[in-house]
Amino acid sequence: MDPLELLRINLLSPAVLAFALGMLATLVKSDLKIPEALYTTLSIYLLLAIGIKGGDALAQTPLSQLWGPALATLALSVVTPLLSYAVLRRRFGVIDAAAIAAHYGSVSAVTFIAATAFMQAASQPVEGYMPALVAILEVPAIVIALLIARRGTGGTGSLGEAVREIFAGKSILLLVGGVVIGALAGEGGMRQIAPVFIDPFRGALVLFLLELGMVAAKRLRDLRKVGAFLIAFGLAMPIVQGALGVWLGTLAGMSVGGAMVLGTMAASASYIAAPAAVRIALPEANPSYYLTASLGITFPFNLTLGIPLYFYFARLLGGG
Amino acid sequence: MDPLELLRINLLSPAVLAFALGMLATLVKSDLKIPEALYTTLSIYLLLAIGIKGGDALAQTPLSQLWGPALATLALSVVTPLLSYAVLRRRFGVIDAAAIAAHYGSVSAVTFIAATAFMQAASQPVEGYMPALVAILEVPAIVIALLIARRGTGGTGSLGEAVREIFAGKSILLLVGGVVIGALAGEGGMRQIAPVFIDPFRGALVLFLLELGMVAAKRLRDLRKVGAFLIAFGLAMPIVQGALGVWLGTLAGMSVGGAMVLGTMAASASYIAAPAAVRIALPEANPSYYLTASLGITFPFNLTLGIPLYFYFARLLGGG
Amino acid sequence: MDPLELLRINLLSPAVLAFALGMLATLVKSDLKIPEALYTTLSIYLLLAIGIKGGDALAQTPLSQLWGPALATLALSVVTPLLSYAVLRRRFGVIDAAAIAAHYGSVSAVTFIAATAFMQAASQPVEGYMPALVAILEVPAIVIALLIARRGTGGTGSLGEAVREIFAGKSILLLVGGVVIGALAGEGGMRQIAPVFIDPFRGALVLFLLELGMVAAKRLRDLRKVGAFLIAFGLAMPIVQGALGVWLGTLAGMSVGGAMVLGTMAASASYIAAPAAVRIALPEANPSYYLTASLGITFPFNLTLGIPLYFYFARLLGGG
Amino acid sequence: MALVSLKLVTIIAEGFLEDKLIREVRRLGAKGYTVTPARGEGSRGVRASEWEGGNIRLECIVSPEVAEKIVKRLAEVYFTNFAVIAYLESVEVVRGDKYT
Amino acid sequence: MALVSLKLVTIIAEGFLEDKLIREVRRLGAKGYTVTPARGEGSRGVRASEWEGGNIRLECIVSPEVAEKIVKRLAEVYFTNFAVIAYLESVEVVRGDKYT
Amino acid sequence: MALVSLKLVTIIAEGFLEDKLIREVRRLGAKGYTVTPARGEGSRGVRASEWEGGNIRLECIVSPEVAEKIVKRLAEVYFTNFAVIAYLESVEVVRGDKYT
Ligand SMILES: Nc1ncnc2c1ncn2[C@@H]1O[C@H](COP(=O)(O)O)[C@@H](O)[C@H]1O
Ligand SMILES: Nc1ncnc2c1ncn2[C@@H]1O[C@H](COP(=O)(O)O)[C@@H](O)[C@H]1O
Ligand SMILES: Nc1ncnc2c1ncn2[C@@H]1O[C@H](COP(=O)(O)O)[C@@H](O)[C@H]1O
Ligand code: NA
Ligand code: NA
Ligand code: NA
Repeated sequence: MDPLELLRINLLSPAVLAFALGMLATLVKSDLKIPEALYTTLSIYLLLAIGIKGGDALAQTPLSQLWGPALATLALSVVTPLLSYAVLRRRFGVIDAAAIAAHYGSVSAVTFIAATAFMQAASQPVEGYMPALVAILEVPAIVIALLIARRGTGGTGSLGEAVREIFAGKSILLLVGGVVIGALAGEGGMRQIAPVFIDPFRGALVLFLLELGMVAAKRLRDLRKVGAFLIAFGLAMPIVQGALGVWLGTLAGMSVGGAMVLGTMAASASYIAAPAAVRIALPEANPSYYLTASLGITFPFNLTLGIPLYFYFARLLGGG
Repeated sequence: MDPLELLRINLLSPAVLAFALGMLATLVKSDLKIPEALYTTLSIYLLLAIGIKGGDALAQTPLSQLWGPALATLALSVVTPLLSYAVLRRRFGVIDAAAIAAHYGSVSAVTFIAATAFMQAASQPVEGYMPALVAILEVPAIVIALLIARRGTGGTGSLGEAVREIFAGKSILLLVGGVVIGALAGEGGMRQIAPVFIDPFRGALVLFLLELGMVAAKRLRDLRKVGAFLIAFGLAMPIVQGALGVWLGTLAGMSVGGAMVLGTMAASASYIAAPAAVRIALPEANPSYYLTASLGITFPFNLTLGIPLYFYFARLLGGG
Repeated sequence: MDPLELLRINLLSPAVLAFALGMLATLVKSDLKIPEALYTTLSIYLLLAIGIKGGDALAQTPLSQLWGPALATLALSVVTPLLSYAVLRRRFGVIDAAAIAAHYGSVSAVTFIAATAFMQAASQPVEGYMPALVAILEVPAIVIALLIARRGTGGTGSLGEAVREIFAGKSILLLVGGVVIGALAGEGGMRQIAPVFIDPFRGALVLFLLELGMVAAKRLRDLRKVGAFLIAFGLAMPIVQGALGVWLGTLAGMSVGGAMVLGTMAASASYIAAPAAVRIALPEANPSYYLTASLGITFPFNLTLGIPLYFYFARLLGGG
Repeated sequence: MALVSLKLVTIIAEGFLEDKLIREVRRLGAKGYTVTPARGEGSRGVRASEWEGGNIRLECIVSPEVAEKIVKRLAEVYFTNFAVIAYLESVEVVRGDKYT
Repeated sequence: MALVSLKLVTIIAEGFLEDKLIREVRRLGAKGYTVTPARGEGSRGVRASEWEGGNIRLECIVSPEVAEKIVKRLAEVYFTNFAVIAYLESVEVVRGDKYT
Repeated sequence: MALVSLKLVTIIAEGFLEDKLIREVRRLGAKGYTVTPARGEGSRGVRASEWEGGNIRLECIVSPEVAEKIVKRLAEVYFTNFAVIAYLESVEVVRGDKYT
């Protein structure tokens, strides 16, 4: 399929359209309100379901195939936050630069799901163990960024607490917990829970993106506050990190689909684990910077243009 | 099938029984409470799912087949509120008459769903594009009724705001948004989201009706307040409007199933879009009139007796 | 399959692992919070779904097969609370002993579901009408226990109100209501609602147990308060009642699977109907006794070790 | 604008007492009430309410006499066996007649 | 620590008025506000809000002048047609400048 | 009935501070607390809490001394970096001993 066709497929997918609908709802001041309980339920569900699918696949993957991609992911989790930090320091103080870097070094689960959904729509196979890589990519970047800030300043927040927060945070807990459940469930167990944790997966994503669209639109109101530099960063950095991710994935011998998804993971910016940790470890950091950049700029960009772009990269390198 | 058999099928359907269970729960003062978040989630889900199903069908319908039914629906949206208003003025002031007329001119999405579920149970095919007609029928009646009230009185509330409210209201937003998503999703997209937006549809209706039953029962407590006239209105007007709808639908060349569903739409009284708009544009109107009539009287009537009746009409006229 | 293999199957089942994950979340002080609305929704859903499945099966069961198991269940509902009460009086006052006995005489719906899921995993058929027995087992034990307390003391709470509370309580209302819906739905109706009330059943259990795990872990903190006697009671009594249930079930001519599930029901301690009723009829009773025993001790025990054990009993007696 | 001084009674209690307490305050003369969901801890520790969706926070604006009656009633019937607390404040309202 | 005495205005209203009321109080000089979900009953009985998720409880800490303005505005525009009540209390805050 | 006058401390803060703040007030002498979910806006505008389910409204009834301590602690540690406000009121309670 030619790039434009892929772009069309992505932009007209139910998930992306739901995201647009959510943005519209906020822009026209609709009385539509997604109950907070639904939002929380969906994020719990999606994280657990990703984990379970990944665990199920992991159980059928020989370790020999894993260490390559795992190393590539670890490399990304070290390089990307440092890269972001270096760039951001040109404009921001240590604290804010580190806070934003933590978000861009980590990963957004929903962007990951959207990428896999897109690969499925483009009928491009993807390694099943990817969710395990999501878990690997999520944590280290945040810790590194916090350490940078700590070195740079005294910092009032507690680092230890923040690290505990990350590992005990719902994001990692559900992801890893799901992997364990999926890995041990076995065929029988999976069959029992598939109607909840496998089949409705992509449909649930649509509802979740409806809500994310509303939140992203609220963020957009802050665009003026955050300034041109951060906007440019939020658009350019994903492309750089995405290319890097695709490249490392290909080096690690992943399929075109796998490299594309790894690239998208690298390009994505966390908005569950990172904000929670940063708020505790770096309370002085300004939330409107990191939330607006990750949710208002980078997330929509990846969801709409980024995903087809990273697929394009992957095919260039992997020759799919 | 003979009418009584159809009545039995309808009264013993899970949806109707769930509604009865909800009423019972309120009457016996059960501690059963449906979380507001669940109620909101279900109404968002049902509106979006109706839209998506409709959009999917719409994408496969030649426009030539559409304009007839669309015109019939528009005609209903103009005639029914005027009719209701004329009748109601015999007892009520301008404001309250217009407020109630707005509800009876508009449409109840859940009654619509119940009608299609019943048609399926009676294995009677229904045009797939009906949800588009729901969107058409919902708005104009409300605007007309508000204009009447505005002409009749100064009116303290803001009309412009109310109209904005209607179009930006979650009901229209999700319905139309869903239609767009469904129309663009294509076969692949639909397959991805079917496990959430197609298959569980009727089951979700059961849960929703459990809640509606509880609300309707609470309304019943106000029956004495609203008086015999409004009760009679709430029972007779649906039959008139239902017959009208079936007749226009048949004229427009719709199938027996389609005419029956259009009739039910005409017979139904709104309880999401209309109350929200009326509360803003006609704050002086007494909610216990319009809510009790639409929710406490007309909704249960349509759900139990109305639906089979309108089907009976449709077969008389359409000779199904 | 040998006992150890069954134990393994049970302990590694998604449901049990999710329960463990929930406990872990509380122990590591995770920020994971299950929205109360989700918890309430799941408990409404599970009770209604149990009922519907049972009603559907009941409609296909000749009465001649029912009265035996029904009598066995009634016997259990009379014997078990008296037994528990007698034992508990050695340490507790009349009020607290009766309060705890009410819980152990009644039944836990979730334990029941877990048992049937396990039977399915062990591919052991179970009578379909079991949910009707759950409804029978739930109520009498509570009433008996309350009567004992009433005889033993004046008691400030209102008994009549408590009994009303039990029958109007959401637990019985949804269970019995579901049975009626399922019994009348017929094949067509069931097919319409199966995607909501049948297929996702076990998956929903996983989410519910995640929450129950968190609650159970909180209860564990009170273990010290409640003392060794109650802990021992919470571990030993289920085994006694479970054996009794399996034995009576076998006598009543139930299959190995049926007897096992009846045993589990007898062994389980209520935590929805009983606490609600006790709180009203015996407000002086200390909740940390009955909640900790039923939720913190007996529920986890049954879920993990009890279920395979009762199956073992059933096969010994029934020679499965 | 004429502001009238009245009493605001705030009752924090286990959720399952909601209907009971509403009946009580209405019976004792409250013309209205407002309930907000709440959670909390006090001297009583564990509570069945953990099961029934936490606590409620029940407010009524009433005349000093009614306020007195309500608190008295609570102290007599509820404080001993249930997780309930209550406190009084003086508030100024418009349309004072509405509440008495 | 310097505690400043200010007015706490509490407004209880039908849920769908939330945005309207927030605009009003901001316009009249409130520097911030807090909303908690609520439900309740008063003299008006049945309310559309039963449909739009109950009532809200809107609090603002403001100067006595602003408080006066807010209550006045409510009395003029809302009390007649909507299910709304409001009451004033005196509260002590730190960083008094933050609110005025 | 003997009514005792005590202080009601109300803290409005970002949701993720809940556990922290509860530990603080308990440590400083509060015998209990009540939390209600809330949302709002103030001088600080955007807040991570938008992500973690809005704000909380934390109430404790305490002795004047403890109230003083709590507000002091908040001013020192929280006001600068977190979206937190607090205010004090005088309330009358039954069973005054319960709170001190
Ligand atoms: N000192 C206090 N301040 C605020 N709320 C309290 C206090 N003590 C108790 N509560 C509330 O009242 C409920 C019942 O308290 P108790 O009866 O002491 O367990 C608790 O769950 C809290 O929500
Ligand atoms: N006396 C009262 N005490 C506390 N809240 C009240 C009182 N009267 C009315 N309310 C609240 O204000 C809302 C509107 O009152 P009303 O306009 O009288 O229907 C009600 O839904 C209650 O939440
Ligand atoms: N003047 C005010 N009145 C009532 N609540 C306020 C006020 N100012 C701030 N708040 C609450 O305190 C939170 C934090 O305020 P701030 O630190 O100013 O952003 C806000 O989200 C509001 O919920
Ligand atoms: Na990243
Ligand atoms: Na109509
Ligand atoms: Na039992």
